[in-house]
Amino acid sequence: MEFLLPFLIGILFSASLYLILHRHFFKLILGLILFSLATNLFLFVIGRLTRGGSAIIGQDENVAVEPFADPVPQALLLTAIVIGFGIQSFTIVLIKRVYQSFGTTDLDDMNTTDQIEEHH
Amino acid sequence: MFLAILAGFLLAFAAPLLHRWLGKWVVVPMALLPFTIFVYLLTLSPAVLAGNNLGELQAWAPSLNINLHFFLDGLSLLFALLITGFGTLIMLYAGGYLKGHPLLGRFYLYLTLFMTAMLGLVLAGNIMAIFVFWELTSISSYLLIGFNQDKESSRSSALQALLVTGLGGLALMGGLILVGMAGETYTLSELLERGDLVTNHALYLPALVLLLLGAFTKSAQFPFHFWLPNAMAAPTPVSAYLHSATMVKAGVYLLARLTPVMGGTDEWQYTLMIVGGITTVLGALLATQHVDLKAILAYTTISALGLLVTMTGIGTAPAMEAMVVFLLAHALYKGTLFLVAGNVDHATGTRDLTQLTGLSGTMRYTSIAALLAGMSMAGILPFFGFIGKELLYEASLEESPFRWILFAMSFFSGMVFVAVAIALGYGIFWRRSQNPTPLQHPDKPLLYLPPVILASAGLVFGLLPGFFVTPLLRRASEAMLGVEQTFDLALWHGFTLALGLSVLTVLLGYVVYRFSNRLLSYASRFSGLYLFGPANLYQLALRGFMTGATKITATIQNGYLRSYIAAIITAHIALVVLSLWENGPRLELGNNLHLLSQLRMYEIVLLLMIVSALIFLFKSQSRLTSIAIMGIVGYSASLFYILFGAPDVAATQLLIETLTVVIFVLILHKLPVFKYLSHATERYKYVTLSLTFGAVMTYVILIVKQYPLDSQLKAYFGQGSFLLGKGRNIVNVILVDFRAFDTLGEIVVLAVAAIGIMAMLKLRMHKGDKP
Amino acid sequence: MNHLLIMLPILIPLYGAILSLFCWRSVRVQLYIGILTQVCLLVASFLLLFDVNESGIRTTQIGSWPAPYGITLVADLFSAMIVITSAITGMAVYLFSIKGLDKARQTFGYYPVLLVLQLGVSGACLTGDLFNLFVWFEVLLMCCFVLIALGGTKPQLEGAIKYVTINILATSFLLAGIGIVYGTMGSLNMAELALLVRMPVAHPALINMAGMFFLIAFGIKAAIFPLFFWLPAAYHTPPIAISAFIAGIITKVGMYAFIRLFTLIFVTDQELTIPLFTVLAGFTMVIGVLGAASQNDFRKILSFHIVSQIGYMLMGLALFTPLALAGSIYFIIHNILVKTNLFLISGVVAHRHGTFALKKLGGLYLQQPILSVLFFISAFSLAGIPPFSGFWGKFMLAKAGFEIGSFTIVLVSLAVSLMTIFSMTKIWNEVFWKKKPEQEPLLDVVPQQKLRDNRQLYLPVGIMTVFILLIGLYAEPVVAMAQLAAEQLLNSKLYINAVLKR
Amino acid sequence: MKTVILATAIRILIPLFIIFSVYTLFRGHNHPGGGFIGGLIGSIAFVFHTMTHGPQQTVNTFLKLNLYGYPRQPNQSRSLYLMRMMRVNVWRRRRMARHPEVKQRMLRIEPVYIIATGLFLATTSGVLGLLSGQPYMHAYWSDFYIPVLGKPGTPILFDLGVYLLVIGVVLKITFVMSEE
Repeated sequence: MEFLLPFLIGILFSASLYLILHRHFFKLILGLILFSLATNLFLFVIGRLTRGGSAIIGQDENVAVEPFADPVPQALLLTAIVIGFGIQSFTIVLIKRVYQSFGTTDLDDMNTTDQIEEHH
Repeated sequence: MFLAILAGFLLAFAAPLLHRWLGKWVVVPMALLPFTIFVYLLTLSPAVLAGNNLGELQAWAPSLNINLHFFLDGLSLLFALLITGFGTLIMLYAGGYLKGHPLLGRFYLYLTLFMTAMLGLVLAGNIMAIFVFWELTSISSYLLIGFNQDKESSRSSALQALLVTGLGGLALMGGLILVGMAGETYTLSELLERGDLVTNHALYLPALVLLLLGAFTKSAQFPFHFWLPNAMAAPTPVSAYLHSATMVKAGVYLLARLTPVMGGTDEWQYTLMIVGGITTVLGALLATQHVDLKAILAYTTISALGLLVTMTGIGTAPAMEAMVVFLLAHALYKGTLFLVAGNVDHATGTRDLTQLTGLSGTMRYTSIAALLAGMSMAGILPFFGFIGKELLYEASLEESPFRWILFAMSFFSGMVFVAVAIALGYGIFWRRSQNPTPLQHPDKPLLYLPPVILASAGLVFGLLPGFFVTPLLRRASEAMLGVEQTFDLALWHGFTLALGLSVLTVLLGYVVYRFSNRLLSYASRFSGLYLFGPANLYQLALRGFMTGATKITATIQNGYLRSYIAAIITAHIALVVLSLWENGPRLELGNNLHLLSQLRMYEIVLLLMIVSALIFLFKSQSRLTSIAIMGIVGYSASLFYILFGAPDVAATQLLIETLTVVIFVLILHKLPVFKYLSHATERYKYVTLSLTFGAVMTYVILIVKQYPLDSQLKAYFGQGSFLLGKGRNIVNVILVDFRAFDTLGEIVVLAVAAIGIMAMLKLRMHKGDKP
Repeated sequence: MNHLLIMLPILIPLYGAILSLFCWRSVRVQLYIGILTQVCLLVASFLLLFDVNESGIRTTQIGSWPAPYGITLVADLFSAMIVITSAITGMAVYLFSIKGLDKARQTFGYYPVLLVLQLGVSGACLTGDLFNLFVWFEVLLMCCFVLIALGGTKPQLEGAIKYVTINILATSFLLAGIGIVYGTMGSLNMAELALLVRMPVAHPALINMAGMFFLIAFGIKAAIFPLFFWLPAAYHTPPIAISAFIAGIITKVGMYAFIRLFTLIFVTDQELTIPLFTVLAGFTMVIGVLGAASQNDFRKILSFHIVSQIGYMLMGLALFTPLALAGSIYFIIHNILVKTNLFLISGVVAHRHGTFALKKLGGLYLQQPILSVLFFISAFSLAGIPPFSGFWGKFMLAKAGFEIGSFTIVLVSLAVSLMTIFSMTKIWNEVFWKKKPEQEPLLDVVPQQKLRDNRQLYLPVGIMTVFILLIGLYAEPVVAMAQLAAEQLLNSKLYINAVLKR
Repeated sequence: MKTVILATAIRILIPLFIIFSVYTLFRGHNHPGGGFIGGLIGSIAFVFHTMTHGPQQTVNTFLKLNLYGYPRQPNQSRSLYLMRMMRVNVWRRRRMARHPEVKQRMLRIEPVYIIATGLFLATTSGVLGLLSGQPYMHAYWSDFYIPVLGKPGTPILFDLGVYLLVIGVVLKITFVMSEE
């Protein structure tokens, strides 16, 4: 598993990027969610994996005994997941509003703000 | 000196207010300031003339060695007197010229600003301070040229002048920094003694190139001369002051100032002589092709500037002598003629040479001034211009391989000067005519007094060259040569070759004047040539720049989100590969193969579930299915977290995933079904990109995981969580104690997200395009 | 006292935001809270700057957890300078928003979110922990999302979607980069990391690779080439009271983090990074100014031009000498002030004339002379004309470049400076000098109340201009401080010792 | 979705969820759980309620406090009046609601205020350290032990803030979304 996880993460990254590169809004948001999921797993895996022992100190001990999972990536991950949730829900709402305002689901219809305005 | 500059700036910014309070009397304080400074400088002059250089130090940015260091020697005194003396007259003149103009206050602001900047430029004893004032003159000139802002031509001329001199300014900055590095100081007085150090430095050549670029653009040397005639869009006082007497001479001043530092080398000499020579001839030639008084004067100014540069290039004692004398003479007569042209324009409403005749009857004083200045320009005997011309001829005829070329050049320009002088000083005023051009208003004292004073100065200096002028000019040329000078100026040198040539010049000049109409008729034939002229090149460059910029921008910023993301991901892949390419560690997969044996069945199932879910996700046409699949992927991820000892993360992931699905259902249930929107060709491109990206990320994990991690944090938190943090769940203790600050930030993000979502759903503005 | 002083720039806006949330129903009360918060923040930032200037780098350990384990807050001159600049800017933007922002947006959380944004700036500047930096950047990001979309007009939504997508990617890269750093070095404390990378490590290339993740992440946030696309797409879409602050500050905070990390931690392979930065800086400058020159909208010119200026800041990092970094730092300070001010001015113009399009504007030179002066000063500061503020940064960078013989990049920067003059005069020409094109007479009559409001908007612009003039005409304190700050950056021992108390 | 079974199930589940969430919150320092997880669990209860009954109903049921009262009699002592009012509001709610003379005032708890309270708690729990010259967020623990909840200390206060904030945020989000 430890060996296969990096490949799985690679697949997730590929899939999410491909979804992001789609023209459809809905795929874009799916892609973004997958992308942060992949990033979270990336963070988790690259902080080393420990099978079994969780980062909790037993009732009759004062210090954690090896093997216990590295709590740092977990804590970072928790923070990242929650932040990601905030951003994701905002993005979902944004997509919804865009659809309501523009009446389209095609990203290619949205290229006006960076166009150069004609002069004279 | 610092006070003088400061007073100048303060008064400049007070000008609009003063105009509001004093009305037309604003002219009094504005003219009083330069006059006071002029007198102040005169009181300093005995010391300077005695050979002492005055200095004054005012710290400004000492940590960069940029200080307001002032330095007064002969050369700066000459320029400073010119600036303030002429400045006084111009302030008076402007009061008359722009009487009743609603923006007179602003005009005085700019003009005073310019004058002060120019004064600062010539008085500054720190080369970076010179640059600061230099750029200030450019800005104030920009504002003055564009003074009639509602005219398109004014605006574009102002822009042109700003861009050309701005280009020079930037080059100059580079050049001065290099000079400072070569000479190891920015202080002028120290630099003046380190000429050898600078000229032998490896940076000398680039410094020289940049410096000359600065000086040439400012002083309208070929091929940057074209902005000067266009700058005549400015009101005449400006043309007279900035674009003939002072600002354009800043370049000449800089060259003269730095002669002891940079001069003396072949590169210096030849460049100056060649560029100056071309400018001299070209300016003279172009002067004969125009009928607009100000244009003619502008081109002869260019020619004169060319002469000054050439003389600086020659660099011998007589050449320097000729240069300072001609500089003064030129300022006096050209300034006068500009003012005269302004008077004529003001009174008759035209500046067309061919339409103006017989004005001597109606504009008596102006015509006298014109006559005096014209004679000085033509180099007629008792005038100061005569001395200048004599010296020019003598200097160019000195022993040197190029003497004939140099002489021919100055002779040619001299001839044209004579012709122009006749046309302006005599033609439009004194030539008899049946129907003199009618005037719209009579000659006014504020308008004719300044030119008369200036022109008579030319006569006085010519008649009494020994009084004040000679010692001043002697000190000025000394500043350039670095050696004591002992020349004496005199009107009469006896019957020398130069005298003969002067007479010849006048005669031939008269011939040119007679045939000027014929010359003018050739003007149209040159129009083809102008296509390749620098002015046209400037236009082309500007247009090309705009088109190019628009095209490049439209390509890069094309509005398609996909291409932006593709660019970013490509950059990422490239950078990661680049960083690992040369000396990155090699991946050894073999060592990890044993891990395969630890695989459990449920893990493989989980894995396969995710992969097949992803495949379904791509195939799916329905939103709800996609959402469900996303849920599956998310829940599988939380299973992973449980498997590897992260129950908190797993629980959070689980709950968050649930909430996300809920939000999806709440929000996106009305979107239309999917459509395949991508193009086939693009799709392959993106598939490749995605796969590469995934591969890179996999590689990164593998390569990092190849090395053992010895985390101090893990150990510390494991040790201290219960004993120090009083909690057994280490992750939670990290979240609420060890790293609670992160959590604080995180909940702030959530709060803001909630506000944002609420605002986005509740607040829908439609025409909120405005602030 | 030490602990409190570093915390104040974080606590003040945080409490301000919380109080504003409690007073959600009353915009007026939020406004007063905001003003009070701004004043306090300004004072606190000044105190912090003085303190750091007097006694060197200051640190505090959050929760009393010792250095490599707990989160450190570090105030050195660089961060203190950014914090104070941000406080000044925030003050001006706040004053502007009172009359310059519509009531609807004010009601929907503009004030608390702006305060949180300022909190994010302080947090990102003061933190000495890599992951904490990430968190504060998320705070910034979330606030920017909300503010850019606030109001939900069409252009805003369109800009927001691009902004959000690209910035989520940046966030992910940042997180991944942090993961790699932790995965290779097992620490998150920046001082500790700085110490670790300076010791013989197993594979410097891995650290370098992590650096590339940060380069992409902060490159996107700082809008360098070729990662800037979100900026010209989004920055001009929200109202000025929003875009002025975002445009002025946020990219510079990205640049701050960029400079911080690439002077402190990712210094292992400078044979790669320095040429890379040089190339990126050059392209950023040129493409940015070309974009600015090609636009025909007041705000769009200003927005695109941000990219170009970022190039200068990167250039300082690419040259990597004390003088160059000082130039960068000075440039950041100068640019925050000037850019915000220009945005505010465009807001004043649009408030009265109802448009940002250059072709519809005109005649302000005669109509609003004071505004013309204010614009002129800011525009020419931006163009780097002496003695205005931009000159000093440009001078330091050019000099530093010449000193180490990087002639090309210096010449490029000077050429870009000329093009900057061009793009600024374009605005000056069209908005101020040109006559206003004819339009229906009805539109020309501006109601008295609006005129009064418009004059009130001069106040923040005036305040900013005073600061711009101050750091230009009396540049010495800021220049000297920037030089000290650059020395602190380059002499990483100072930072490490201050944090780890070695 | 408005089936009776679901509605009833949710009505029963919600108190359970909330109790469980509070339990998770306090237990989090020693076992898996904590402010986030607790908050999320607690809010999910409300979310389901909102999804079945609509946001208005949720607000009416949980987030609105009806206060009842009548004007003070001229000769009534202040303390007596206050005690009466308290009794009215605590024990006799149902009866008072139908009483014609009684005036009803509603105290609606906006999710925004829950968010603000959460933030305030979390922030202020750290300030205590600052006030005594320690760094921000310096932890203070009490010496006594409360059963189930464990030892109170500033980190627990912080976690409580997180809990409240998460509930507030999720409530706010789901309310505005389901109003769509």
